[in-house]
Amino acid sequence: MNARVNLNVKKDLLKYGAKDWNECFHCGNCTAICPLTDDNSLFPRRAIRLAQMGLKDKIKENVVPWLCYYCGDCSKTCPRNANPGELMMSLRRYLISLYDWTGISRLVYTSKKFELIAIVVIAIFVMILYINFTVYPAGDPNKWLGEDGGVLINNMAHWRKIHLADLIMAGLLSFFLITNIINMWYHMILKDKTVKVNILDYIKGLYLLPLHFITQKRFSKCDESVKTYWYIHLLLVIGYVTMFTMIVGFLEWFQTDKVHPFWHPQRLFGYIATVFLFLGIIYFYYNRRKKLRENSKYSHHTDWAFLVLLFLTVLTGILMHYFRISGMPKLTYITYLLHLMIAVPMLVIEVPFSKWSHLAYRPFAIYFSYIKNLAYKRK
Amino acid sequence: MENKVNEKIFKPKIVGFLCNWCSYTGADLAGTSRMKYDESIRVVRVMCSGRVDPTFVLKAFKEGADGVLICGCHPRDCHYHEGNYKCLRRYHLLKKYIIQMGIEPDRLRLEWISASEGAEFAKLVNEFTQKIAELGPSKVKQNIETFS
Amino acid sequence: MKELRIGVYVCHCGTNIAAMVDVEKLAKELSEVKNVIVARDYKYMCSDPGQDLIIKDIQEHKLNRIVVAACSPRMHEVTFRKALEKAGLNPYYLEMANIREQCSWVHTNRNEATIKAKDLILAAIKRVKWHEPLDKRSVPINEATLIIGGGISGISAALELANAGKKVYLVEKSNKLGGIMNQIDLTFPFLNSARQILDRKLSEVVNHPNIEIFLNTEIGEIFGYIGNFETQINGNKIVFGNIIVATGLKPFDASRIPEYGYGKLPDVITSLEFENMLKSGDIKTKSGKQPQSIAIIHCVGSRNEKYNVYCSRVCCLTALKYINQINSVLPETSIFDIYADMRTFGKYCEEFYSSTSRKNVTFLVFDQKNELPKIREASSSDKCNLIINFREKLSGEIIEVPADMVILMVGMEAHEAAKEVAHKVGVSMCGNNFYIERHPKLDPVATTTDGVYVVGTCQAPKDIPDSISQAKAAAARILATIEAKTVDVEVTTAFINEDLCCGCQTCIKVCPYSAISFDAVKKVSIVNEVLCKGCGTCAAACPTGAAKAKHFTDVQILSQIEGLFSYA
Amino acid sequence: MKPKLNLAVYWGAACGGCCVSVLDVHEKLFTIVEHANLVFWPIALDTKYKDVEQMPDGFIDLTLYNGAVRNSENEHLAKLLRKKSKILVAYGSCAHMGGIPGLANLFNKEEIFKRVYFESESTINPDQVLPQPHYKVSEGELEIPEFYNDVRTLAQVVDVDYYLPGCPPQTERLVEVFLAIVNGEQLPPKGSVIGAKDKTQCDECKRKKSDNKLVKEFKRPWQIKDDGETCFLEQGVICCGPATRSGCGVRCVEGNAPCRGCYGPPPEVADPGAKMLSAIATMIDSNDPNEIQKAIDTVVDPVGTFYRYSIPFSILRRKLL
Repeated sequence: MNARVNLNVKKDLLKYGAKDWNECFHCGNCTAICPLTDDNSLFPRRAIRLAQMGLKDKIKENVVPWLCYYCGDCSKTCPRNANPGELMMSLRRYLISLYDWTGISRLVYTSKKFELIAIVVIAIFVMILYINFTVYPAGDPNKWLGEDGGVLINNMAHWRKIHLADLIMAGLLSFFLITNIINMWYHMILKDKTVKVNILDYIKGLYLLPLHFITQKRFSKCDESVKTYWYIHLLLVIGYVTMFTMIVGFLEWFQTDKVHPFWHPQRLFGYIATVFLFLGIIYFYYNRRKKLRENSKYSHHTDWAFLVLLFLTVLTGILMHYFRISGMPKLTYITYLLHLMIAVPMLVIEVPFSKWSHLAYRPFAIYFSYIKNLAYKRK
Repeated sequence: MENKVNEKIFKPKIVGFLCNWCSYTGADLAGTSRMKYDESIRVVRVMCSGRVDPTFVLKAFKEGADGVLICGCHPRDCHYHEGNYKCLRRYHLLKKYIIQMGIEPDRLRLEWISASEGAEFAKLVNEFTQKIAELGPSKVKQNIETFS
Repeated sequence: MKELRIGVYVCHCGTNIAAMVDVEKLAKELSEVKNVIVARDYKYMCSDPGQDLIIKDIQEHKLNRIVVAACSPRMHEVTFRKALEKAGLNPYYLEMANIREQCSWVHTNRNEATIKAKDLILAAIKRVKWHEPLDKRSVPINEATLIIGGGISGISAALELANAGKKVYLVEKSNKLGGIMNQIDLTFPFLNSARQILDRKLSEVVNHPNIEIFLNTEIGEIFGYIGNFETQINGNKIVFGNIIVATGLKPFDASRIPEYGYGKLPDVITSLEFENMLKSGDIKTKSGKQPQSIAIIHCVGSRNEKYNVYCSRVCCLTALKYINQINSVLPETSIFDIYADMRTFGKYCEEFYSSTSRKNVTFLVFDQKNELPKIREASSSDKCNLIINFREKLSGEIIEVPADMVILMVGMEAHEAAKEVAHKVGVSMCGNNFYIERHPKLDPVATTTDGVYVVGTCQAPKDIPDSISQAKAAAARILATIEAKTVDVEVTTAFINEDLCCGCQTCIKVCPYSAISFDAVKKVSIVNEVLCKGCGTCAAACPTGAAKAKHFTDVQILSQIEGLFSYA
Repeated sequence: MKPKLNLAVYWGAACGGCCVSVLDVHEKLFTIVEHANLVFWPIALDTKYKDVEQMPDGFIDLTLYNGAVRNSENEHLAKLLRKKSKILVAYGSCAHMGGIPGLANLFNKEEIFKRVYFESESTINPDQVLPQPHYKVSEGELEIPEFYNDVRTLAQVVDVDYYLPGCPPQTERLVEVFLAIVNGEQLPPKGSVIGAKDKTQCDECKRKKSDNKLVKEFKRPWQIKDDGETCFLEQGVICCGPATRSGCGVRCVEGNAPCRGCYGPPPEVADPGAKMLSAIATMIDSNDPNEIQKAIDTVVDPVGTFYRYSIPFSILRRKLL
């Protein structure tokens, strides 16, 4: 069955944030200027073509949107101002929704309202759970304070309970994310009958997954102007991963009743991660607000949602920490609740269904593309 | 090219009859485009390939030409409508005649070169020179000189 | 023959020649050749001092033949002929040896190039001995003009001439003037009404006292030559000095392309059929429904090895015009514009493309060279009438495009009458039946037959403004020749020696210009030197040696050949 | 009374037809004898070569040399007669252009000997004996003329004053020329063709001609039903008339055979065959290379057709071997 041209995809992409890309008349300047494109994967021009024609299946099996880090050179070069960079961005959003078999992703991306409601619903759900499974610090405040004057947080919300909830959530999110990646794998690798990837290829490319997950190495291949951007993104990733590891992996160690001295690794790591996160948030926010860069010129509602939620998560986290070490149990309790009410919806929506899923899709896309090339070369 | 044509042993001399409007202009174009080709060719300009009298060809062989090249406008592009076709007809009969007279047919060649085909002309000269070099010197002149 | 006194001039052309040819050595050696009185080399022969050198030598040394070894005669033969004339010598006593374009510029071995240059010059010396003086000739001009074809080109030329007070005979084969423009709705890029433009012109033409219109008329045999043509129209003899051929075009027959199914699939239509729909304001499929999607296919019969290799020049812009028109009438209808290349040169045309491309249209590219799109009838599940299937070039994907209607942008071919008219007026055609202009760049209006001009789409595909420009240019050219009262004719013509001609008449059919006729009284063939263009084919065909191509005589060329071999 | 002229007639490589054409003067012989002494004419008189050798130089007023130069005897006599004659006329096609014997230039001596002495159907030569120019026998040395490799025209061997073409020349022309000399008329410049006209055959040909000479194929005379009126060329038969001097009285065409060109080329034509070949090729009614080739296939033997009488005289002179 040949690909049928479908103009609805074109209309659809507008909702995913594509701007003016129909102006494109395929001069190929974008591909020529792109520092990342190579003979194995030419973009962005060809991707624009697939989008213009609405060849949904072809888009779905296409890896190239993930190879783009949106340095914006293409958009700057485009003689028709067709914003190829933004189209690549939109295609990533579109792809996320295509990989997602639940359909939630599509709703998040195409409806502001849905995203908002989803956040609120999850937040309320978290609130109910929290209220039911934690202990409100009523009565004698001293009862809630440790010898060092810090709030005995584990009395209030024991790390075991929270850890359990974290693991359940992580499991759930991983389930969605992994099934979506399987979906992506099916379309990118399995469906393509022209090439057979063998087990050795899979093993050979495996190292790429952690490498690109942590470093976003390819991003640094974009030219000088994006170096700062990449560094800050890297800080953000480090901050996030540190926090995530400490919270989801080692909550017992991270959430202690004892207030450690400032130089204690628990606090130090927390502070550094927080600073990194904040720096990132401020930098990205400032970029988007001022439309400083090509990749921050256009902001989809999911972009803002992500930034705001992350900011609030960090903010509530800091406040909670402050209240805890200052011995203010009630405020600690409330900020802890708020922290969870923001962080959980953020993770639930962003990680498998929206912007944050790129932390998985990008390394996997690079991995798939690499092993596919191995198979091609063998052929 | 030059390596193949061994200059010391044999340097072919070719007479080219070129029509003014297409081939001669094409040869000029090869010049203005600074394309390089073998020195073997000596061009005689005629207004039309239809002017090429078989006598000219025979005369060239008699005087010592190792090859004779006739070039005209491409079919249907003749400046004078159909002169090139008349040349074509004469060329075929002339060829039959020279074969009977023991001259290698490859020593006579008719090609269409348009005014824009400078590169093709240069290529043709080199190719034809190469062919003539393979055939070796023409014996017509010597044959006439030793006629007894 | 008077004593032969030859002057030989070898040009350095700066270093253009001197770098590859030892010009000084040549001049020295050539001065020793028999009959060569002076041989010189000079930096730039074509410069004023260079020419003066020749003039001075002619006068001082009583030279009567000149050989200039320099650039191509196509470059400076006229220059040096003028110098000879200035010195009181017949200009045809000149012979040039082309040692630049065909020697110094194309060779790499200085020694060989010098030998070759010497051969060429010796040949010129041998040849020039036999040169004969030739005189200029001119004939008077009849002021009337015959225009063949009453389309927009013919009409424009007619008005231009008639407004200048000259008589015009406008002959049209069909029963009305206006040609293909009658079938067009709007014009690109400004979307003006073709009808309005045409009507204004037509009323002018019809009422013009200087224009005589012949409808339903085909042109008969034309006799004569520039300034003095004549023919019969409806039994009456008319005479005229110039001819404008404006026979126009024939739309490409789309049924020749099997892939498109034209004639079999009812909703596959040609651009001209679509023009008709636009004119009636009723864009409907054959079943009477409003099309949900319309596909436009470009280059139908154009730019394709199998049909016509040339570009028809108007189809791309016409397709863009359709996009605009469909957009405004049926804003909801999807438009697929399937092209091989988008060619929108011309004033305001790129702008037109630019603005149109931002409209509701999807551009798709097919690979003209390898595979044409295939149109098939859609199945009931497809929700459209037709499916177009092809490999989309910019993505490399094989795609299917659903459409309710397909418009084929048919290209232009020369009118079917072109060949016959070509024969009658004596102009030649390219391989594709368009007329050949005298020079593709320097003279795209005249033909190689003096007094015959080609305008509009009979010369090559072109749009309305280009046709009109060419028509008016031809008119201007004709007015200029009329103004001059007389016209110079070719002097290097053929000549038949009555003392040798046996009257076999072999030469008569050989002449492409019908310039040779048989004098039944003298029993010899006679060349009409006004008609003759000097190709010399008759001279090569004449078995008696009576027919001579002036300036290219047997003895001149045979001597030249001899000269090529007179040195080592 | 004027002193009588000394007249010589000699044949080189010839068929004898030219000598017969001299005899064809019939009763005019008396006129000739009245004005001339026949001093040398091997076919009619028993004058020995030795006698000629003993004549003083320039003794003969007019020599009609017919036949081509094929062997050493022809060459010797050509040179001898040149020395002894005031006016040497190349008489007939063979002396003029090589003639029919000139067709032997399509072969070389070796091939000819092989064919004649070994291979021809009527030859029995088991010892492979070949003629030897010198052969010793007991009585002494026998000598026969040496056979040359090439056939030459008279002018290619000695200086010729006039050419009187034809195979054979028209006898009337001979008489005219003879009387002109006798009467001391102003003779044409040396090297002229005499006894023929500048115009070619068609000028005198009575057949109907039109300007349409285009044909799709060429035919041999037996392939057409000749109407006796239409130009042969227009009937598709190759007739060399247009490229051949008139003067013969269009004898062949009058006899319903196309002209074969024995009278040779008109004044401005260097190579009669090439001109005729060019004219004939031009008449092919097609622009398509295949069709052209097909038409040319019907020109069976271009050399024999266009150079029947003129191979040694032509530009190429002989076949390359």
